[in-house]
Amino acid sequence: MFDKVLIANRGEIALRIHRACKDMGISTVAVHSTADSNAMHVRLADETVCIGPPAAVQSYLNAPAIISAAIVSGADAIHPGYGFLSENSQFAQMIEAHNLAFIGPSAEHISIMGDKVSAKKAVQDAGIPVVPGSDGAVESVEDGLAAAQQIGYPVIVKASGGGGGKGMKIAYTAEELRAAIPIAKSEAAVNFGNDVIYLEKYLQKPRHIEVQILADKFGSVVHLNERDCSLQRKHQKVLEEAPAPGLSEAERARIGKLCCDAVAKIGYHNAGTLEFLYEGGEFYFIEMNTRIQVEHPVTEMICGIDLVRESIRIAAGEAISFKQKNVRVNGHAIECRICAEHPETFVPSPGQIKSFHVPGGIGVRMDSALYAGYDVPPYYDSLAAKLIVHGSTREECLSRLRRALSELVIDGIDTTIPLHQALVENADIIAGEYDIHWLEKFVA
Amino acid sequence: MFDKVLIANRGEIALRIHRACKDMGISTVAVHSTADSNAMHVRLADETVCIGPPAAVQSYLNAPAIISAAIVSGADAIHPGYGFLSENSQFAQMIEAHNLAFIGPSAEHISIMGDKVSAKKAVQDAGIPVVPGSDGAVESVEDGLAAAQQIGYPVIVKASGGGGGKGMKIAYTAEELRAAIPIAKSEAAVNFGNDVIYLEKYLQKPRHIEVQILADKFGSVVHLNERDCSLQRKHQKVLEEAPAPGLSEAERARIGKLCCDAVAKIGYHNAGTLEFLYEGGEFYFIEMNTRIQVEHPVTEMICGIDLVRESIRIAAGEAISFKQKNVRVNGHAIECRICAEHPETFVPSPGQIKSFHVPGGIGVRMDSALYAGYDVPPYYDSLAAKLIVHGSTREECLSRLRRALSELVIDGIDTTIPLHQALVENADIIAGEYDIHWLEKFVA
Amino acid sequence: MGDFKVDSKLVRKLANLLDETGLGEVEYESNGERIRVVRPSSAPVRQQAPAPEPSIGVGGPGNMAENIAAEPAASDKPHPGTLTSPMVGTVYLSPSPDDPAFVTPGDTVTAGQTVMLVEAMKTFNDIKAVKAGRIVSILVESGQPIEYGEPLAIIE
Amino acid sequence: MGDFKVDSKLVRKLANLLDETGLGEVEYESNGERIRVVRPSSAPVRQQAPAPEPSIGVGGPGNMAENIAAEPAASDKPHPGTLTSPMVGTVYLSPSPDDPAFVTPGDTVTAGQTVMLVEAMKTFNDIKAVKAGRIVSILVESGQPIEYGEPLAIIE
Repeated sequence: MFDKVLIANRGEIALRIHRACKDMGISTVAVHSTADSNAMHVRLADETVCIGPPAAVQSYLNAPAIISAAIVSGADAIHPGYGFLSENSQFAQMIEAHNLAFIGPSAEHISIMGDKVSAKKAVQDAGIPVVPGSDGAVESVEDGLAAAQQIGYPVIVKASGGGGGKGMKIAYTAEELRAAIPIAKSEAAVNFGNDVIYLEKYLQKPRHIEVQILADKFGSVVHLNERDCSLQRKHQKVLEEAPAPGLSEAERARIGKLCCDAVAKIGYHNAGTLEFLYEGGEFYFIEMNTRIQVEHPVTEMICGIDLVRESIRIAAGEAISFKQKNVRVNGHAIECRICAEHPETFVPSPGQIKSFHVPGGIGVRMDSALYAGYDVPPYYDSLAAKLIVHGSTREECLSRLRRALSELVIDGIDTTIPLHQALVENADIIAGEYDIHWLEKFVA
Repeated sequence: MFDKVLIANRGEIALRIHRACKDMGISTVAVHSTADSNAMHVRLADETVCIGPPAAVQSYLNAPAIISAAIVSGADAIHPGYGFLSENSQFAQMIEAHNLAFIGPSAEHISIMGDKVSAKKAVQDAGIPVVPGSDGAVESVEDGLAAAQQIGYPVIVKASGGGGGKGMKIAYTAEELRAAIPIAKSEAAVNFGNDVIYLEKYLQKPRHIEVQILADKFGSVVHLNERDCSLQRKHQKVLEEAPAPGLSEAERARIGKLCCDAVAKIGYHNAGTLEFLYEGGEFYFIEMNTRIQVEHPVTEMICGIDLVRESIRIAAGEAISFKQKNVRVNGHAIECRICAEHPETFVPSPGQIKSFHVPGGIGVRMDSALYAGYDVPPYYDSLAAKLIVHGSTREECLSRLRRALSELVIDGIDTTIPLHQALVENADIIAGEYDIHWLEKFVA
Repeated sequence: MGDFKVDSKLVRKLANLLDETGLGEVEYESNGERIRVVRPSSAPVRQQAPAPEPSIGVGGPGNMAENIAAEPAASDKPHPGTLTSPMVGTVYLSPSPDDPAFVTPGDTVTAGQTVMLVEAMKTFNDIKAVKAGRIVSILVESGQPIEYGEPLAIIE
Repeated sequence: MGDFKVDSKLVRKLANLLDETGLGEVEYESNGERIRVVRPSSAPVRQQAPAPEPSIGVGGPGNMAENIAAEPAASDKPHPGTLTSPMVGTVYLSPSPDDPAFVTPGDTVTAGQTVMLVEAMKTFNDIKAVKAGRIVSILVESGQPIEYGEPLAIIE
């Protein structure tokens, strides 16, 4: 096992990693920008190294500075957390080149999964379902009709050179597709200087469901069931839960098994998440995250397994501490991401925390690097606290979450607490009936 | 199920009950003395009723005032917590007489278990082992020697009229007993005006081990394993853990089964705890507590069961929500009782909390009614916070506890945090090797 | 204290000295005269809003944030003639619904005269005027639940 | 209190004594005269000790309580001629262990003159004087790990 781990991150995830290390008896080195000298994980770490000025590009994204800090502090390993350099394969490579351990997968796997095309190909070859589409470019209306016949309606016409939703056309019938293809081609030509188009199945009201896996260097792979992260605003997850409402035991077991088999085939190791869109009983792969995720605690709460500890163990060359058959889902868990933002306008709200009171008691967990008197700096992302609540049933979990939100106090800055208070009282949320578009409409 | 529960207590247990009620969707009524108008559970409760001045005898021990408050607020049931009126059978009786539900056992069972002699007889008749002793008074030296032969040395000679350790003599051999009996008789006569003496087995280094049970009104009884509460100072528990270190699976199963059978035979219902001294592989009954206990969270953490919820369910006439076979022990839990006392002199330290920061993250639970700015009143007991930590092993639990204690801040008053910090670093505690006398020596 | 002269200038001077030096208290004795000035430790903002009256059934807002924000206003001193409830229960202003009230504002009462009843645990308890005086106002309604210490009436 | 004279200088003197000694209260009585000055308990004692210099390897105390209690002292303004490290690494005062130091206190340097090296990721980076002046002091030792922004030398 490592003696000393350098935490190459900030905020709540840096504290999360610090806590996991201390719980395992490992010393910690906190690296930080000048803006984070008083951050909680810096205060608590065994050693601290200032690596640069506030701008992330000169500090938390400054790979040479972080590796120098690891060398001068004598750390064995570097945990990248999420964001920043966590999915940068060169960073992983540099770390290995300096005979340090990177707490994550191999640089090669980061690289494969970092590219949408290679990721999709890799998992598809390993048996994971992806969104069905035309096999490459659609040359003509007849080509398109034939492909759509195979895929099943509705379909979406996309421009190869496009992005950001531009030039997309949805067709529910052959008639509509016949009309859409010529228009899409000319729009693509005008907008992207390239008239190549292709077809994909159009998912109308999918849910975002993701499967947590752990894989060690001995070829053992386990899945820890799924999370539903459909509640998103501008592609940012807001509230996550596990198990996913409305997923049957059979579906849960099937996708879990598929993911384990694929990950084993790919030869991936460490923690990872396969993200899917889920509609009509089918899963469609979106991407694989090759790092610990913000929402990992909901899985920890229902499985009773410390994911950060396991990721450190795996990186240190140890086996996963349990078998698939020992993974039992117990109850239900929900995480609220509480951001330093206005709850309606979502304008970021850095500033000093005047008072901070966290909810307590049974089934309540708070992952937050805030404390009374702390200044939330304006330079980084706005995630201020994760309130994670567990209950024996989803209903109890929601009641407990309402209760916990009523106990929580973060004064001095705007936060999204009122948004979460509204969500837990909403009939659709209570019923578990929402898709990836629900929240955008709710906050509109 | 009840619609509205009145909480007839204060401090952390009042908040614990409030939280359980809110988690179940039940409204709460907080009754409080004038000294507790700003208490956290009063601030959070749906309704509040001031029932008297600071002195407990006029407020929290004032049964008529509490019942009046239940009537005027329209509560269905009263939860007594621990201490105060929780083991007062007349209070339970008055509540029933006013057509309210008492969240606890029947007045009859409170009464039986409230008297040491009737309690011992009741459980012994139901098959629970008690400390062996002479069958009644020892008239002569010969009587005593014969009894001791049966009991086994060492034995302790006690005065029937005595108490508080006075007039007790320990004899390790027949020789010593021969000398002790006449002296004990004359001392008893002089001290208590009554020379009746009796013998009991003398336990030298016992551990305090207690078994948590739940029994519903349909005759179902389950045990939730044991807690080790040997670390006591002046008969006050200081740190408790579950499972008890050094107890084998077989012993655990045996005593659990014995307790369930006895409780079923006695016809007891609701939550209860059978307390034992444990030495040389044998359990000896001390007393039964007919209420929720301060240390109940360690059991909740290893079993994943909400004991307060179950006690409310049982009182409302529902069945226990699980079966014995569903009770699985997962990992290890430790509770630190943090008191508003000087950590060395144990002088109480009421006063204003200047800053309050609770530890967070995985496996950490805080049950405390403190908040920054709160004034700890001087009128009641000094328990300020319970820090409960869970880990997958006892070792991990201790590491996590060290980490959590390093994150905890309670400023403005003296607390026993430094005592707990010393305990978790102590070799005997780390080894799990301690008995009921250990802490008295440690703090001496 | 006929000729007790307070030297305001001296008090101001000492107050300024406290400010200047950051001290909390100065006590000075000289020739049998003594002065002591103290700056309150937390310098509370003077609370102008009247204290809300306690009332059963309204309940706490059930929210720590609101509560912490709305730190209870420093209660104005209660009127010296306030009669408060010695117990939790239900207050009645007359012996029975058909009877007239024991007292109405403007009435003169003698010490020990019953002015209301409080029912607690099915017994009716007389609430008596602690001193003679005139009923200025009745602060509760008949049949209303009341808590310990709740103001019932003002007698001058 | 017509002729009550307060000795402001005495109050100030005692206030300074409280500061200096860290006491909370002084009471003094002499020839029927008495003075008592008290510092409020929560008033921060003016921090006289210099801010501790950051240093790699010393690390945080690993304890929120100590940290919150020991709120970082308002750092004295750094000397305007302080040369700070532009990167994390290991500092060297000479080109190699056998060579003499680039500079020693008392030396005069020109702007752009190399005064030390910082090794980071196996490359050696020149640390140059940003302006001409005299080396007042060298604040680090050769071979010492340094963090970003750590003071290296003072040039006047």
